[in-house]
Amino acid sequence: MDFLTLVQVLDSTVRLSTPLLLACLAGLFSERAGIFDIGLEGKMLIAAFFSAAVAALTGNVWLGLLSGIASSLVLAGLHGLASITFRGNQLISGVAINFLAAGITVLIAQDWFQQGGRTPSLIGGGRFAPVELPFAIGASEAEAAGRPLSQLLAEASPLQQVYSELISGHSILVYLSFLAVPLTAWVLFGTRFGLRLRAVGENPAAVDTAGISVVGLRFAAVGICGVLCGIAGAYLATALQAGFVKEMTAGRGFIALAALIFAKWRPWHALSACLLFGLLQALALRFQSINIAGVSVPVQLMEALPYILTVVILAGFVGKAVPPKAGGEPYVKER
Amino acid sequence: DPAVIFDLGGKFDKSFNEAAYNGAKRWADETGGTFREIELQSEAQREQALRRFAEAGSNPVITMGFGMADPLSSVAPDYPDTKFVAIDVNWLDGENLRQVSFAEHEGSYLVGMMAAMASKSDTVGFIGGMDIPLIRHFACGYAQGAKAVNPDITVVANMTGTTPAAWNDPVKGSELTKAQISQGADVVYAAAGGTGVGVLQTAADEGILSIGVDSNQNHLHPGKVLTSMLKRVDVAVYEAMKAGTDLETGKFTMGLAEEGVGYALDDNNAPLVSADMKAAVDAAREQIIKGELNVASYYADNSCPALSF
Amino acid sequence: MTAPAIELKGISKAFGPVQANKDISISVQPGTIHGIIGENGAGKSTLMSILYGFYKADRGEIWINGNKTEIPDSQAAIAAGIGMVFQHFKLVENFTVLENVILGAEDGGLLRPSLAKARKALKALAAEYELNVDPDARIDEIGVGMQQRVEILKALYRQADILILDEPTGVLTPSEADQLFRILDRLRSEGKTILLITHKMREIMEYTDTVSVMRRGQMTATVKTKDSSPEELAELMVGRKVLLRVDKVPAQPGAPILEIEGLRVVDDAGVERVKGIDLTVRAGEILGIAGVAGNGQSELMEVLGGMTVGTGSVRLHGNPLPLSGLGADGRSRRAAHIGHVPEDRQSEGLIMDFHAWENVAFGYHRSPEYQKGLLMDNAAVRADTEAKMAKFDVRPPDPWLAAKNFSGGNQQKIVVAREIERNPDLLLIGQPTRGVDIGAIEFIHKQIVALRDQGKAILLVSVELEEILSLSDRVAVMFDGQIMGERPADQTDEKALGLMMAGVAGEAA
Amino acid sequence: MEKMPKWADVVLIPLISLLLAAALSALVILGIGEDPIEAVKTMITGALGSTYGWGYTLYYATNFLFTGLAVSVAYHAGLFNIGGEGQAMLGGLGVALICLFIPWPHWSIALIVAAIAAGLFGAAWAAIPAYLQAKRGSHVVITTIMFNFIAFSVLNYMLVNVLKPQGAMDPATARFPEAIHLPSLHEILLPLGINFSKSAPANVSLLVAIAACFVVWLLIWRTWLGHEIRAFGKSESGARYAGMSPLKITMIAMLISGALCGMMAINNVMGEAERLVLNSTEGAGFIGIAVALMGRNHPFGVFLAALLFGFLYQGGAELALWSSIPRELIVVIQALVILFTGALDNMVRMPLEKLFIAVRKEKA
Ligand SMILES: Nc1ncnc2c1ncn2[C@@H]1O[C@H](COP(=O)(O)OP(=O)(O)OP(=O)(O)O)[C@@H](O)[C@H]1O
Ligand SMILES: Nc1ncnc2c1ncn2[C@@H]1O[C@H](COP(=O)(O)OP(=O)(O)OP(=O)(O)O)[C@@H](O)[C@H]1O
Ligand SMILES: [Mg+2]
Ligand SMILES: [Mg+2]
Repeated sequence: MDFLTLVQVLDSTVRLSTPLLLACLAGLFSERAGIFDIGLEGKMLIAAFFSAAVAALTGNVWLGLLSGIASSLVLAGLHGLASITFRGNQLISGVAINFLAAGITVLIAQDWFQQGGRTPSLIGGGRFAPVELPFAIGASEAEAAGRPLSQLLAEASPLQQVYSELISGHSILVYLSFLAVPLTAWVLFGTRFGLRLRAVGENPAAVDTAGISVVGLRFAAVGICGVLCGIAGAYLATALQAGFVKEMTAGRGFIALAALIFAKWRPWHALSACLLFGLLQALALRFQSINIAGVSVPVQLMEALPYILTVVILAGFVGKAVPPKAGGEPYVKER
Repeated sequence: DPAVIFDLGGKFDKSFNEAAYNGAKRWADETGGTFREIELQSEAQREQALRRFAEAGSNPVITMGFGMADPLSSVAPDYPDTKFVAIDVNWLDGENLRQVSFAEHEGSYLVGMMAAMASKSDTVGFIGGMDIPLIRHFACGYAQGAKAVNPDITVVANMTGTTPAAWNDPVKGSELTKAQISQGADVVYAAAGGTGVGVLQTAADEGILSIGVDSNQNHLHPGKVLTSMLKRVDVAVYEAMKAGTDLETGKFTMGLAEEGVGYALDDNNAPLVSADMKAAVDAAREQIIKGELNVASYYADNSCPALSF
Repeated sequence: MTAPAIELKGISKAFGPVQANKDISISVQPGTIHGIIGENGAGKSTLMSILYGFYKADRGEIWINGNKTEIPDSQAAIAAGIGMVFQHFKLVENFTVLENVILGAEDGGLLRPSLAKARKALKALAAEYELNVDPDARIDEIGVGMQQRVEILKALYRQADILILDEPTGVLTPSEADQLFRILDRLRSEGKTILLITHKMREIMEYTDTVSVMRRGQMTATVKTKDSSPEELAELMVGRKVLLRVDKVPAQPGAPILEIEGLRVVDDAGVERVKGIDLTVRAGEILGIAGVAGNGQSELMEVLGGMTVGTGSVRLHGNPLPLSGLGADGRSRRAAHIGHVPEDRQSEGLIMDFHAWENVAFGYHRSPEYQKGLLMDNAAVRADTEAKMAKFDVRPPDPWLAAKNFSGGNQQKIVVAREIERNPDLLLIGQPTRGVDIGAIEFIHKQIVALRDQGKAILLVSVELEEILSLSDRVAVMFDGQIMGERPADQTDEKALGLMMAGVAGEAA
Repeated sequence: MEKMPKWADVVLIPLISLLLAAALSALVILGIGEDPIEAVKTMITGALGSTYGWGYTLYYATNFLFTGLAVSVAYHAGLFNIGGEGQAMLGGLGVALICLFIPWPHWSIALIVAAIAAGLFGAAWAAIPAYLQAKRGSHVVITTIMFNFIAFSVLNYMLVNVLKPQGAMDPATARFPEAIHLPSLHEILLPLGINFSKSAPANVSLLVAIAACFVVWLLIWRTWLGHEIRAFGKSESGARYAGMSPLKITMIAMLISGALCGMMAINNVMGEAERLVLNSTEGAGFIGIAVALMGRNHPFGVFLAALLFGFLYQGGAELALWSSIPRELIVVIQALVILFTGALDNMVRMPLEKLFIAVRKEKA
């Protein structure tokens, strides 16, 4: 693999990690507050649909993004209602939400667009365009030179290649998702809200007796989770792709969950885990089979690797993954 | 009434199934007739759909894609009075079967020529859907066409996957397109069903040309799609419906001569297709029809003279 | 007379069908320590939780310092100057002391300034009340005594004038308890009001100014401590004259049944809970083990009952009992004729959702007499259950009732009947009468003595000194995982045992 | 004192939840501009109006019986097996290997061996999550989710690279030999003078599934092992006190659960498709969750719930065929059933409990 190819694989890694990262941070907020969420997938999916649908109807991607977030928030609210208000089983609620999203998106898409559960392709302002950073070689330079962009890049210096391919030219949501990592770390460990949120995931009774509303905190966490999942879904449909197709999340919500466990519920580790899983995806997408030391690794193994790694982590062979103590348990005062 | 069973990609895949849908719709519009239809959601549904339509008296029952071959082989004998049309299948036995296949390599040859003529980088790409002989058949014709124009041209070929999901994975289509662009390709041909949507989209975004497949996809990105390799599934479906119960059974191959395959030229891509290009392609078409030019078929010995997989 | 610091009027609270508090009224003067006693389940904790806003009363009023105050949540209680140390601490285990102290009492949205301010305040409080703790230690790294200090500091940091302590000494060593009471004394002298829930008559008599007695959700009396006596309070508590004497003839100890040498138990967290114990229990005697809760008695019973693993040597009838690996489980112990009444009947001795008859088979469910071919002979189990229920006067005698729907005393009778009726050679019995009413206590004690008189060995663990003294033939005291000393029951008294329980070696006592 | 009579818990609450789910589903249908009454009619005639419809309804019900029982056995042990999908996929692989590579003289022998193989493969797929749960405390829900994905990759690899016949296009095995064709309900009922539809896929596996119901019922409520499984599921500390091995019970319960999921393959792979295709499970592993929840984890309840979902599935397929309502409607209904009977259980329960307590107070 030459250097430029490597840069391009990493570039693709960044693109593919972004939805994982957003969903992973979403899960982090929820689970740190003691609400397990296997419904990340469903929230992403519904957001992908509504963002694409509204962007297609209005031609405005920002309206699409808002609708995606709103729809994801509705499902998050449902999860909150089931698992916080009615103290239901959080896992079952998550399963239900995934099914609900899988069904309702196609149902509505078919009703609105009659395109077999798709939205129309997004054009122009209906999509998040790549952001060209200053001094990067991009489409405009190629046009000016009258030569293909790939040639210009191939001739550029390695530094310029990294800058133009890897760093520049992503959609605004990519940069946003990477910024979300330090922001999450700061919120969790530097603010009052974060302290309380972590506390409610460890011992809700301590929070309750300190005079803080457990229900309020948990709903806030679930809400943040909804917003982040909403952005993740919108990214899929309006930035990575140009429209919604059914089941387009394709298990990314579960990979994000796996990354969350892999990261042991810590923001910076979540970034590394998502980049790793994104890299695996990028490799699996780009190469049908990969030769490592003369052994050809089937692509199926590449695809399964995030899940296998997560099981290994869960098994505690690489340090134990201890979830927030109160996670998964509804807070019940009265037996 | 006739019935159509669309394959997993769904009838609005802008490609293979949509072509069938257009054919059926044309028949319905012209005759005022009605037809039944279903879009398959899973493998397991294939047989149920076949039986349900046959039991309900639909005739003929038109099926899309090679995936229906196996269910057809077990269902068709149970309903001897029903005629079944199998598109993209030509290896079954059965009295009541009409098997229609296409000479995709011939059409692909033509668009391969156009790709080579349009390429400035002397590199063209091919992105297939599921890695099966049928798609290799496409790729092989394409590579032969490209090499006929420019023997030194590089043809980069990738397949999206090995399962039916490969027909519907625009994200992967998009990533593969980016990879091919980085390898220098400036024209990519997508023979990948719904995945092709991602290929064409990315090609348009990145400022290179693309080639659509099955249906005329030129309109998806006007001025960015060089042409589309037409596979006249719509004609096959339309004719089957028009013949109705009098449908002739047997095996049929639709090639350039039968206008079963071809390339698309319309307002959307007219500025991209130069007169030279058109002349060269049309000449090759004539030669193929007359038998003066032989495009090697991948099926002949499961290998391709112009491309290795 | 000043306005009472706390006045509750007609407080009622029901949990579903259970009426935990019924029309309770009480008034507490400022600058006093007010004790509250009552049997298990009498409703003490519920009442205090209502005062602290943790539960909401169904009816009733709360007056603080002469003002009617609504306390819908703990925030309101804190604002009214109330602090509470719960029976089960409410601390975040993987937070530091400092973080626990500021939780809910932060200034502003950012943590850093809050922490700095709390650090200073904590230093001042520590100096003022001798409440030293390391502000940067994590809760799961400090002992329970320290954790309790953190709870008190939390209340003081929030400037509480009224401090509620729910059974604060249950988990403390006597010296830690003494320290606590010194702190409470100091707080009282500064005019703070303290509500103290405890089961220990000594603490009531020594430290409180006034005391209230609760029974079955109702307040039966409030008296000045110095005008009352332990006997009177006990009678108020259970509703009739208490007679805690067990009729028994002197023991006739025979051959050793259980011999323990160098027994050690390490818990899941890696802490050594039993640190090399030697004990012998003979046929026809009851060996009582006294000690403050948490000194390794539970682990001792668990390892003997096959619930946890240990090292060392344990012999039954001279044959070694495996302490880990194969044969170190409850089933093998039962097969070796060891009966075990666990300390916690609700989470161990019974499956609360099972019918009574299933619970009678529980643990013996693989006995041949309960099997019929490949299946269980449920009819036989039910017949057996009816017999046992009749003999032990379990009420209601309905084998189909779920265990959770029996009262505590009747639940215990089911467990005791199951274990004693099999005539074990050795009976392990933990806290046999915890939360059990007087009538049932007498009955259970009689059964234990009868088993002894059949020449069986009994190992009894109880935190109730009275029970230990009246039931045992010999008493051993456990402290910090070790045996501090052994005494014949008729040659010792509560005072001597109490010293050993505080860690003063047997010889000195 | 119970807060509520048992019948309210077992019958009333699921019924109300189901009604709520149905009402919401009707709203959804209205929302996409269709007529719910017409839809219900189509579903009922399509699923129950002919022996053909019954044949499909019972075929799907058979799948759900296996997975529903599987989920409920694990549930009794306090384990939430969400990996039924993967276990069923592996079961399919087991069946395919048995049917393809060994020539069987008669279907009955093949069925027995295939069922055993399917059970073993499914159990094996549940074994690692079970072991990790018991030994290392890794949450079985997460590991079984991961194992679903891994199973898909395994199956994908096997079908594409190993089992696909030479020259075939789709990733599927060859057809199983005619000799091991399982008798369909048509063939079974014909001697009894009942002319059941010939083309519906319900087959002898249905009887196996019903037998499995009975065996599971015996196991859970009539054997000491069932006693241990239920005790462990209610209280782990209690089980430890009684000398039950948490490792052993976790393993056994999950192995039984995995085996039941795996055994589904005799129905969908051996009985229906007669070859192994990708995604042959069609989500039955997940539906097992809904079936077990609806059926209150009792085999008889599971039986009724499996029938209900069989009806929904077949009715949904008919809807997709004869109306413009997409089949995804069924996914939505399924989601709503899981939501109301599972996650929002308390929404129905809490007010009901209050009602019963109030009524009781009134009487007293
Ligand atoms: N959260 C709850 N939900 C339901 N019932 C409860 C709850 N808390 C207490 N109860 C019931 O209310 C009654 C009073 O309980 P409470 O905890 O107040 O007793 P207590 O006097 O503090 O007992 P102990 O001495 O054992 O601490 C008991 O019957 C108990 O089972
Ligand atoms: N947490 C609870 N949940 C449900 N019911 C309970 C609960 N606690 C107590 N009860 C019910 O309340 C009744 C009284 O229980 P409680 O334990 O207070 O009895 P008690 O009067 O103390 O009897 P005993 O002296 O035998 O312990 C019992 O019949 C029991 O069914
Ligand atoms: Mg209490
Ligand atoms: Mg009681």
